[in-house]
Order: sequence, then C-alpha cells, then structure tokens
Amino acid sequence: MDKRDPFRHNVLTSGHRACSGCGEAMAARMVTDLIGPDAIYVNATGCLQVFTTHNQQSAWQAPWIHSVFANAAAVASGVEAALRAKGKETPVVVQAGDGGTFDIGLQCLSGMIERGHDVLFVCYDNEAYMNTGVQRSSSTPHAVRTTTSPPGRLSQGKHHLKKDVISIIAAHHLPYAATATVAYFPDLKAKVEKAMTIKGPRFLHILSPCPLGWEHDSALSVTVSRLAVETGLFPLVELEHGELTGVMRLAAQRPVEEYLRPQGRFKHLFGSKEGAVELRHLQALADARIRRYGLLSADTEWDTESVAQVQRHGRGGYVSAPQEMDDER
Amino acid sequence: MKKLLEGSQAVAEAVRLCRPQVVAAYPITPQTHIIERLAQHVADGELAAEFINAESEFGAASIVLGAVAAGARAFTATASQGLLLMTEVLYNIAGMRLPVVMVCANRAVGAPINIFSDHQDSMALRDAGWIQIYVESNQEAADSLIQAYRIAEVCELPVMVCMDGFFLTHTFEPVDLPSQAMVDGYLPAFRFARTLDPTQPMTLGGGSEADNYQEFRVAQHHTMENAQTVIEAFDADFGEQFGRTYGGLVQDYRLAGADTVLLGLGSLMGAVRDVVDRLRDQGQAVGALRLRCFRPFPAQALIEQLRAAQRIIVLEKAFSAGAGGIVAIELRAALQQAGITTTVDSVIGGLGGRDLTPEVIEAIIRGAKPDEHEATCRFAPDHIAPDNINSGEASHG
Amino acid sequence: MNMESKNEATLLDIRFHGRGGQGAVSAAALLALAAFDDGFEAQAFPRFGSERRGAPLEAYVRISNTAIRAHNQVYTPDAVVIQDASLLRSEPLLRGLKSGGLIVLNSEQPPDGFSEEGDGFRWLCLPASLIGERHLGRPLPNTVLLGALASATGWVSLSALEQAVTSHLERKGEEMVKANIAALREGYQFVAQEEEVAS
Amino acid sequence: MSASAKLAVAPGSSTAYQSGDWRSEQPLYRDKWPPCSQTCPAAEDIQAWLALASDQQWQAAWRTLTERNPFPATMGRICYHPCESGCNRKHLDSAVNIHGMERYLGDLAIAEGWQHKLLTEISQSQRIAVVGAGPAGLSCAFQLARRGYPVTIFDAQSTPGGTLSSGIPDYRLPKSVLQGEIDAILALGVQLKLNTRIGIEISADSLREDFDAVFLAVGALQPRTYPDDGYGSHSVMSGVDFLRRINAGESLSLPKHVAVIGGGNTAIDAARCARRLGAEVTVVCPQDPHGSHHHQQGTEMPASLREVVEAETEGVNFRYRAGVRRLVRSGEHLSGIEVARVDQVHDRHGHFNPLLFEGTEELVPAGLAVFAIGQEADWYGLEDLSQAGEKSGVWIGGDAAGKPRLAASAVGSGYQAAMSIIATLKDESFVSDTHKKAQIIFKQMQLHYYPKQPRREGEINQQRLTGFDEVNKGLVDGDAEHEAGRCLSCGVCFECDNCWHFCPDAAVIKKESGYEIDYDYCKGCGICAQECPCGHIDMKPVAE
Repeated sequence: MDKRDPFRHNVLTSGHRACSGCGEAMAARMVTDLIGPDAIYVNATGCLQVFTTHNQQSAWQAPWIHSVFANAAAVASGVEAALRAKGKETPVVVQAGDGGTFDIGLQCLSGMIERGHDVLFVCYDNEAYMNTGVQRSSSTPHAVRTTTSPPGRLSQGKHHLKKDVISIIAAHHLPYAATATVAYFPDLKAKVEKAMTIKGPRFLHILSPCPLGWEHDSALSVTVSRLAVETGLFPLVELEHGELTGVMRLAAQRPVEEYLRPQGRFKHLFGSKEGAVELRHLQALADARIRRYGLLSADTEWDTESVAQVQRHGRGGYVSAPQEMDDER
Repeated sequence: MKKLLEGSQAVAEAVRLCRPQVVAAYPITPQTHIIERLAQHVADGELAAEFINAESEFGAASIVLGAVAAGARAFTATASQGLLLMTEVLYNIAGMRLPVVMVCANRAVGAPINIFSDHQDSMALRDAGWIQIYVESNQEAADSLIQAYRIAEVCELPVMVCMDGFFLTHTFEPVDLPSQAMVDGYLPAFRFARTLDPTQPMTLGGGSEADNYQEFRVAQHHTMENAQTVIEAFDADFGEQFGRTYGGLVQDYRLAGADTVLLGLGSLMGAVRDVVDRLRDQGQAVGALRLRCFRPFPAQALIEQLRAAQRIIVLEKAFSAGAGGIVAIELRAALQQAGITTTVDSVIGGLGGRDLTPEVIEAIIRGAKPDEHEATCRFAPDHIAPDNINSGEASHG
Repeated sequence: MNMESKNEATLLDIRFHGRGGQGAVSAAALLALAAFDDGFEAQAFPRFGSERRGAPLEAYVRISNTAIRAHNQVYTPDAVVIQDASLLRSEPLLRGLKSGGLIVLNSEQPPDGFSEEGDGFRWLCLPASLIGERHLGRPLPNTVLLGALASATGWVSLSALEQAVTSHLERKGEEMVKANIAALREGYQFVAQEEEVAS
Repeated sequence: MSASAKLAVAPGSSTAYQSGDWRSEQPLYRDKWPPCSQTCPAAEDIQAWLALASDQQWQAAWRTLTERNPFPATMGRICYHPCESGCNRKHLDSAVNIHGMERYLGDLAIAEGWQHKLLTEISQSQRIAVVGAGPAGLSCAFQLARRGYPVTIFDAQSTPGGTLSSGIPDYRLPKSVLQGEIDAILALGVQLKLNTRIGIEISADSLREDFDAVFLAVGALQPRTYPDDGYGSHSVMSGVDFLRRINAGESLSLPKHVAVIGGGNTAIDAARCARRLGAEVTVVCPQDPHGSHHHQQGTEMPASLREVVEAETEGVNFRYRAGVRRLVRSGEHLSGIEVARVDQVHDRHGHFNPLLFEGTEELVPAGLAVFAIGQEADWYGLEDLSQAGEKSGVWIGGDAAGKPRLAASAVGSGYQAAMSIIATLKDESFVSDTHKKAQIIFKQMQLHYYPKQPRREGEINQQRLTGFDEVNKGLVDGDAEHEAGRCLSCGVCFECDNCWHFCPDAAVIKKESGYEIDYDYCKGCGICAQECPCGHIDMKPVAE
C-alpha cells in the first residue's frame, strides 16, 4: 500500500495511466479520498477503469470491482444486498463516466434507485466516450465536435442537446442528488460528506474536463471547469426527494465565449456564419439554465467567488488521514 | 483504383458503396474508426443515411432490427463486450430472418478486460443463427461486406463479417475499392418482403407454441445449410465482376501433396502462408487451409480438402472452456461422420492480442510435444525469438 | 541497401517509437503511403495500449516488392525511428535491431548510456522537433524524421512522401500541407548535408 | 497461473510504473522576492514577518522584521511606506497596511519588553566607532553588536536619535517610542557617548587609532544658507532649528502669522507645529503640488502627499510655485515676505535655483519666516576623515552620504555599512542587496482565489490641534492579525492546499510544512502552477 502522503489515503494513488491533466483522475481522487478506503467501489467500464487497472496493475487502495459497461449500478445493488444480509455497514460507491451513466448504464441506475439501495452513484462527466477516442454521448453538449458528431458541410457538431440527467435522476425522488465540479473543492467536499451521511440511493454528477477530448491545454482543467459554472452552462445544484434544495449562486455571469475559446472542441463555431448561430444558441442555453435555477438571485451561503477562496494552511483536507487508520488492518 | 487504406476505412467505404439507409453507431475499440468514417461521410453529405448514435450496443442492434423490419438497408459494427451485449437481439434478428449485415471487429472478451484481438466474441455467437464470414485481409473485408448484403438479402438471414481487431481494423494495406456503378451492378437495391408497411399490415415476431416453434428452427437450419451454395456462388460471381475470389467457404493453399495441413481462420493465415512456403522450400510436405465461412459450417468442403491429409492441425484464437478448440471439435465430428479417422491436433493461441509469429506457427506445425494435461487441446508457446527456432522453447519477451 | 537493386523478395521492416498524441501512428501510415506510391507493396499498423496522451506506443511499417500477407509485429527491424529520445531511458527500443541497422533519433545526439559508435548501428540524430517547430509552430517531429529516413535509405522517394503528406493532410487546409512539406524537405536536406560533411 | 496473470490485483501496485517519464515540462516550487520588499529602502522581508503575524506569532514576526530594521515602532509612524505602493493587493482591492502592522509590532515589543538577541556568543576583538546616533548610526551599531562587535557611538547632541528626535514632532513620533527602541539597541552592549563632537572632545586621529573601523553617519542637520537680512532668530530661522527647539520642549511664542518657505517634509512638520502653537501658517512652496499634470519631470514637491493632506486638514495654507523675492520690514520686526511666481525650479546644471517672474510679486504677511529649504551634512572636524574612504577603514552612510532621504533608507544604509565593515574586517567580499529585483507581479497570480477584505486603519485623534498628542492611533488587537492576513504572500507558499487538491496524479505530497513533488509520477500537466494563488510554482522544460 502506498502511504507517501500522511494527510490523505490516496485511495486512487499514483502510477495510473490517465492523460496528463485529466479532470476525471482529479475528481475521482478527490471523491475517493473524501470517502476513504473503508468502502467498496464498483466501477463501470470507461477511462477511469482503464487507466487505473492497466495490465495487471492497480491504482486503487480500497476494495474495487469492475464488471461490464452497463451494469455497475446492478453489481452495486448486489454488493449492497450482500452486505445488508451479512449485517455489515461498509458504504458502497459506484463510479462511472457519462456514457456509463447517461447512456448504457441508465437502466440499471434507475433500477438501483427505484429499489432504494443504500448506494452512492458518482458520475464523472467528461461529456463524451473518451476512452475509445472522443465519440459523442448523450452528455456531449450541443454543437460540440466529436468523431461521431463531426462538423461537416451539413452539420455544426452535435445536433442534440446535453441530456439533463440530474432532472431525470431527481424524478426518482431519491434522498439526495447534486452536481459539482473539480474547481470548487470545498463545495465538492461538502456534497460528498453530506451524501455519506444519508441512507438510501444518492447521486453525484461531477463535471470532469478532459484535455484530450475538450482539446484545452492540460494546465487549464480546473480553470475550464470553473468557467463552465460561471457561464451558467453547468449549474451547481442540490435536489432532495425531487425538490431543489440548494444552488451555487454566480458572483458574476461570464459570457459563454470565455468558456468556449480555450477548447478545440468548439473551434469550428468560430469564424463561420453557421457557427455564430450555434454560439448564440449556447449563450441562450446558459441564460435559460440561469433563469431556471435562479443562479444570479439565490441567497445562498456560498457563491462562485467565495466558495473556492483560499486561506493560510488550507481549509481542511480529508475525513480521517491515514495515520489515524490502524496499521495492522 | 488501389489505395493504401486502414482496414476500418476500407470497410466503411464498402458500406457506403452498399448505400445503407440507417447506420446505428456505438463506440467500442477496435471498430470505432468504421462508424467515425461513416459519421463524417453523413456529415459531409457523401452518404444519404440516417446516422443514429445509439446509447448502447443492445440499442444499436435493436435499431438495425427495426430499420430492416421497416424496409431499409442498415448497418452496424461492434466487437467483444458489445457483441455479447447484443446477444439477445442477435438471436432475435436471426429468428425473424431479417437480412441485417454487421461487422464484428474481433476482440477478446472480459474478464479480464482486454481490447486486443482474438475470436472469442464471434465464436460465442456461433449458435445465434448468423452467417459468419472470417476474412484474412482488408481487401477481403471490403469485398465480403458487399457480398454479405447480397447473401443476407437473398437468404433472408443476417450476416456477420468478422475481421481481426487491430491486425486488420488498424492496419494500412493496399485495397482496390470498386466503383459505385460496379457495386450497384453486383448488389441490387434493397428488397425484402416481410416489412412493416401500413399498406400490407403484418405482425412480425409474434408468439409461437410447441406445435409450430420447431418448424421455425428447421427452416432456419435448412436455409443456413443451403446458404453454403449461395455463399460460394456469390463469391464466384464477385470474382467474375471484380476479379477477386476468396474460395467461397474455404480457401486452400499448396494442399497438393501435403501430408500435414494447418487449418485456421482470419488474418493469422497470412503468416501461415509464409511459413508453408518456407517449409516447402525445405522440402516438407506442408499445406494450409483457411476456413472462410464458419457458419454455416462447411463440413463437405472441409472433408474434400482434408481427405488426403495424414496430419491435421487446427489453429484457433478461441476455445470452449472445458471442451477445447471449437473448430477442431466440429471438424472431428464431421470427419468421424465421413468415416475419416485422421486425428485432429487442436492448438489454441493468439488470445488477447498475443502475436502468432511465423516462428511460433512453425513450432506448432513441427508438433511440439503437447503437455500432459492438454488432452483436448494444447496452447501455443509465447513469442519465440527468431534465432532459437529449433529449440522451440518459448522465451518470454 | 536500395530497393531497386534487389531482385528477389526483399522485405524491409521499420519500427516507430513515440508517445500517444505525437503522431507516431500517422508517421508510419505516411511512410507506407509513400512506399505504395513508389510502386511497392506496403503495410503499416500501430500497437498501442490505451490511447493516452504521453503513453509510449509503437507503430510498424513493412515495405516489399512482393505482396505482404503476414500481420505480425516487427521484431527484427531494419530501421528504428525514435520520436521521443526520453523513451530510450525506459523502453527497450533497439531490441532486435538488425546489425548495421539505422536509428533515426529526434535529438542532437544519443542520450547518455548510448553512443554513436561501437554498437554496430548507424545513428542518425537530428533536432526534428526544433526543425518541425520552425515550420509548424509546434514541436512536431514526424515529417522531419520521415524526410531524414528517406534520404538516409532511399527506400522511398521524396516526391512520394510529399504526395502522401498532401493527401493525408488535405482536410487540415492548404497552409498546413505547405508547412509539413517544408519540414519534410528540411529533414531530407539535413541528411544530404550531413553526408557531404561526413564524406 | 503465470506470475503476471492475477485474478485479484494488489492495491496500489500501479506505483511500480513511473508515469513521470511522460512529462516534457516539470513544476518547481520557488520562493520569489515580492515587490513590497523590493521598494522597502531597508530591504525588509515583509512577506515573511506578515506571515508570522497572521499566525499571531507576534514575537517571531517582530524578530524577523528587526533582522533588517530595529525601529518598527518608529518607522511604522513616520515612514512614507513605498512598500505599500508596490503591494500587488492594490490590483484586488487595496494595499496591505504594512506600515500600520510594522508600528503594531514595534509598539507590542516595547510594551512587552522584548529584547534583541545576540546572533553569536563569541565576541569579536575589533572595535568600531560610529559617529552620529541617528537612524543610520544606530542601525549599523545594532547589526554589529548582534554579531559580537564592540561598538561605541559618538553624538554631539545631548539626546540620541538624530533627525528622528530633533526633526520629527511628537504628534508624529512620541519621544517615548523612539527612546524605547534606542534602549533596546543599547541593551546589546553598545556604548553611547553623547555631547561628544569629533574634532572637539575627541580628535579625528584618536578615532582612527582606537578603533578598527569608523562609520560616519552624521546626518544632514546643517540647514542650507538662507537670506536673514540681519534679522535676529526671533524673525527668521531655519526649519531644523525651529523643530529642534520645539522637540527639545522649548515653549516658543509665535507671532499671529508664520510663513514657512520650502516643499519638503521638514517644511510641513514646521508648519503643523506652528499651527499647534496657534499661528496662522502659509507654506511658500517653490515646487508644484502633488499630481499636478503640467509639471515637468521632478518639479513636484518632495513632501509626502499624506503629510500635505494632514497639514491642509489642520488649516495650513499653501502657495505653490512661489519664491521669496525679499523680506519686508516694519521697524525692527518682520512684517511679511514678498513672493513671486517661479518659472524654472532648477537651473541649467540641475541645481535647485528657482527663477522668478518679474511683476508677479505679492505680500505674504508673516512675523516669523522659517526657511526649510534643505539640509546638508556638517563635516566640521571630520573634513579629512570623511575623505579617507573604506579602504582605510572609514565608511559613510545615512543622509550624510547623499541627498537626504527617508529614515528607512538611513536604516538600510546602516545595515549595508555594518555588513561591509564586517566583510572588510574578515577580509571577505561583500555585495549590497538593497533593491533586490522583485520576481513576482500580480499577472502571475490568481487573485480571484483571495477573499476581498477592507483595509484596516488606526483611528484618527480628532482633537488634533489642541496639542502634540499622536494624530494616528495604531491598529487595535483584532485588526492586526486581520490586516496581516490580507497579505497575498506573493511568490511564497502559504500552504493553501490548491496544488495538493488539484494534482490528478497524487504527485504532490503534503508535508508537515509545505509540499513536495514526487517526480516519479508527475506528468507535467501544469495544473498546480496554473492554480497556485501566489505564483509560487514555475513550469520548467525538462532538460533533453
């Protein structure tokens, strides 16, 4: 076991094969360190599974299982049922990408929630099938270029809109569903910790930028995820039993162009008449989401400026750092 | 006009030439480049087809089922885990006798998960009722895809064109793509009687009871068996029009006077041909036989070609756990039925993308002593470095 | 060894080494395209694990004057093209290289632990990334390395390589093609000058 | 099953793979010298002591500050804080109140009685003489004494402090504060010989024999000559004398109108003292006011804007670009000054020599004219000593070494002299480090990560004109650590955890203090450098 860092567990440790600057590796590291090693992790097929279990090596330092692409939620249901039968309390956590959650895995996820399994399902959304080389998924935003929604003479990238999965999940009236992203670690931490206190099915949808697929500089993965929220394109919300109970207010609304410019997947929209139409469309989508969730008017404790502010000696790391774990376990 | 094309590109161009009207796409390495290429053609107006991004392979197979049932020529491609996820729908398509054509970019099956090439996926679907054609090169893949539509639409049976992942899908090789006019000449427009059409409303896929269910299967089986003649005929016809044939069901290589014959399928046969040439140059009576059409199983054709052989080796990249080499077992049954007692040496190798190099193939042909516990079959050694071919022991590179 | 002079079946194996996202796969494809244009039989294919930016990967090219039927990896290359010199430290790039084989290395000189003389190989070192950056604005070594390989071996003609680059990069626009052709030529000349200096 | 085919794979076994091999750039943690320290004439490591203060480690903060400046309570009051003009925080909301914090620490030290520590137990044999107990001399003595050198300071005046005590009025610098900090220096065993003028009580030569090195820091107390037209000092005097007599406690009775001639801080101090003594005061200033746009280079009045504003608030009148034509007499007494419009402030050689316009004369009523037009060093008795040069063991520093500047510059020059003296005595080389170039600007930082907070100021004593009590009260306790916390810690890690949270490869290891990059695994993505609020991390290409 790797115990180089005395202040966190490194449940997802070093040596994995994620691309340099991977938002999903970052998000998964944050979530699994917040939950800790005393949990059972069930992964769907996808980038996270591939780059952490390359050829008989594992970057996981907790019980971890992968079956196939579509069934993570069902496998987790089985794990949770077994634990319940054996009277054990170990938390069960599913990790899947957007394809494994929105598309191929939605059916099993819906079943898991409907049956009320005590499982936290975490979706790391990099908005396309990245492991197979950037193909379109239902989570890919409107007008984005992927290899299966290519711009061409007759098209400006993806024709359809990004599937509003958080609303679909919330319609199951589950105890807790929230969206988060890597730029705002304190917000993500609060939501993971809140989710871990709740019994029953819970859902976390975490935007995880992908330098390979989004074609932005590897150093900008955090900056880009911040801009996604500050432009209103990716609202940070909390829904409990189907009702909106929390929203991250925008300190200021930034134009979507600021978010699109650094990303090659939107490059085809700049410099053509048809592209300009889609730019206006994306701005309209952002404005609509801001109005729908009241992102500029909500009187909440945090806003996009105060939430990620730093202080000397940090704002707290992880629930129980390793040295409190007894070593002979 | 001959061009150097990646296998996936060659197949995508062949699909385009067959004028499909609905393409269902779901990404899975190593077939993704095929649907990516088709997506670009549709986006650029070079292919008038509905390009549907399915939410899973289960969805993709269901989409092409619906499309063909509604009277449109359709196409999809998948591999490994995706093919297995389609299983229920593939049996359904065959049972409904729908002329669906699909490419399977052969890839190992998890667990453990592995993206590289072997035949475990399509072999697992051998009983689904699909015609299965295994190709050796990108040229054959493109040509067989065109033949497949004609075979499917005449036999009213689904056809699966199996090409090795990476070894073919990602390899650039010379391919002669026929013109649209030539393909239109060979492959008539899509016609299929049993479609969903308000002008003659019919119920498809309805219920059946004990008194008539078996008859469905009997008909399906006879059509599959007769398909052998269709497959041979359409390959010969392709030869006349395009100048290239692939032996129909099986393709022999230097069998005349051969006492040892190696039977195999897919792209590994290229290296086998090179090894046969080298051993023949050394005066050894060795030949090869490529199994092109695995379903329907061409028992007669195999028996004719193998009757004279004293030693038969079957090299396969898949096997049935607890039973051994699938083709080997079926070949043994066919030979026994025909009263031929030649033993069949079943060798399994190349699993999970392992490279069957000429040196390994030569060691297999020379008949390295099978280990004791390998009664049913033996496994090929790992990579053998070129300089110690004679010693035959594997050096783990 | 020049192709034309040989009569019986000559098969050349070339192995490319690079990292995900550096274009090793397209470099192999371009070389095969050029050889094909020159009238030879050619084959190119990659061998990569996960498609990760930065992860080491290989690609293989075979050039022959008879049909290429086998689809095996290259174990005894006649030449090795190394796009990222740092790989030499961590991966066995020269395994199986035929004696007298050619090494085209994207670096001024071999990294420590390797030397140009004494190991029976022919080293051809050039700062391909720097040259590439001058033409393409980004340190892309591929076309420069291909030019160098072509002029050092004569296995493919410069015009065939130019044709391959043009058709391969058509979709990327005129100026991208021109820049790559310029980089290709500089790689080609680099070796030519080196020859004069050496001889 | 062969070794590499495992149904259950060991946890963390990926660490066997060195993904660090992928990178082409690598992050480096590197402290950078901030702009505040660059502009500080005493080259204080401001970021360092503010960091300790924000952790409420007050004494440690005071010790770090006094490394370079033993007068925090004094400087915190009188220094015109160029450090704050350099502060990067002004690009976020407003500069950190650095001088307020400096004063807070100084006052705390005096109140708590903190003592300076010797840097070494061993005492050196070479003895050093310091001429002048002003900020430069005391600073030099301080640095030498801490390093074990026996120092003797000689000063002609009867009280130590030089211009700090004679030239700065109590409402800006209470005597008790200055004395407190001087005592702390003397407590290191520095000998102080007051009322001792070199050339009179002691000869310059005896200085050279008895001491291994001499530091001349006599300051610039000699007022420039001014036209007194035979009036006694009751009608015309220099600014230096006016302030020295007030600061010595003499009760001067002033006429109804007082005119102060000059544009520097001495003129403003004189004017504000005269106001406190009940006079109507007009400052006749040859230069332009601050911020006047039409002035050529360098013709702005040298006094600090803050002081001019405070003077105006206290009712002082200003007459700009005005020069004295002549003194107007009524009987034995001065009744006013005839002033005229100044055309050129400097003459052809660049010297201060205002040229007046004919026909623009007007009368400024004044019973007393205070000429505060600059001071020079008084080298009486030290003429040949001042030419000897460092080669022969004589150093010169503070205002005496050139144009009079801030007190903090004198402190800085005292430090450099001490280091140069020690180096020479030890026969080592020495390079001065004043104005080390700043290595971090706000553009290299991520200001949005810092919470906006208002700048805390000390209260203002409203009854300011009733006497000489301090006008600006210092920061109160709660405000101090808050204000210290506003420091952005430019270029220096303050352990905010950003790099640690955001590293996708767990290659940033958190230590007891600070972080360490595990280069076995770092892929060089650059996220840590991009998201470091204070620009402490640089990306460097990996050597080929």
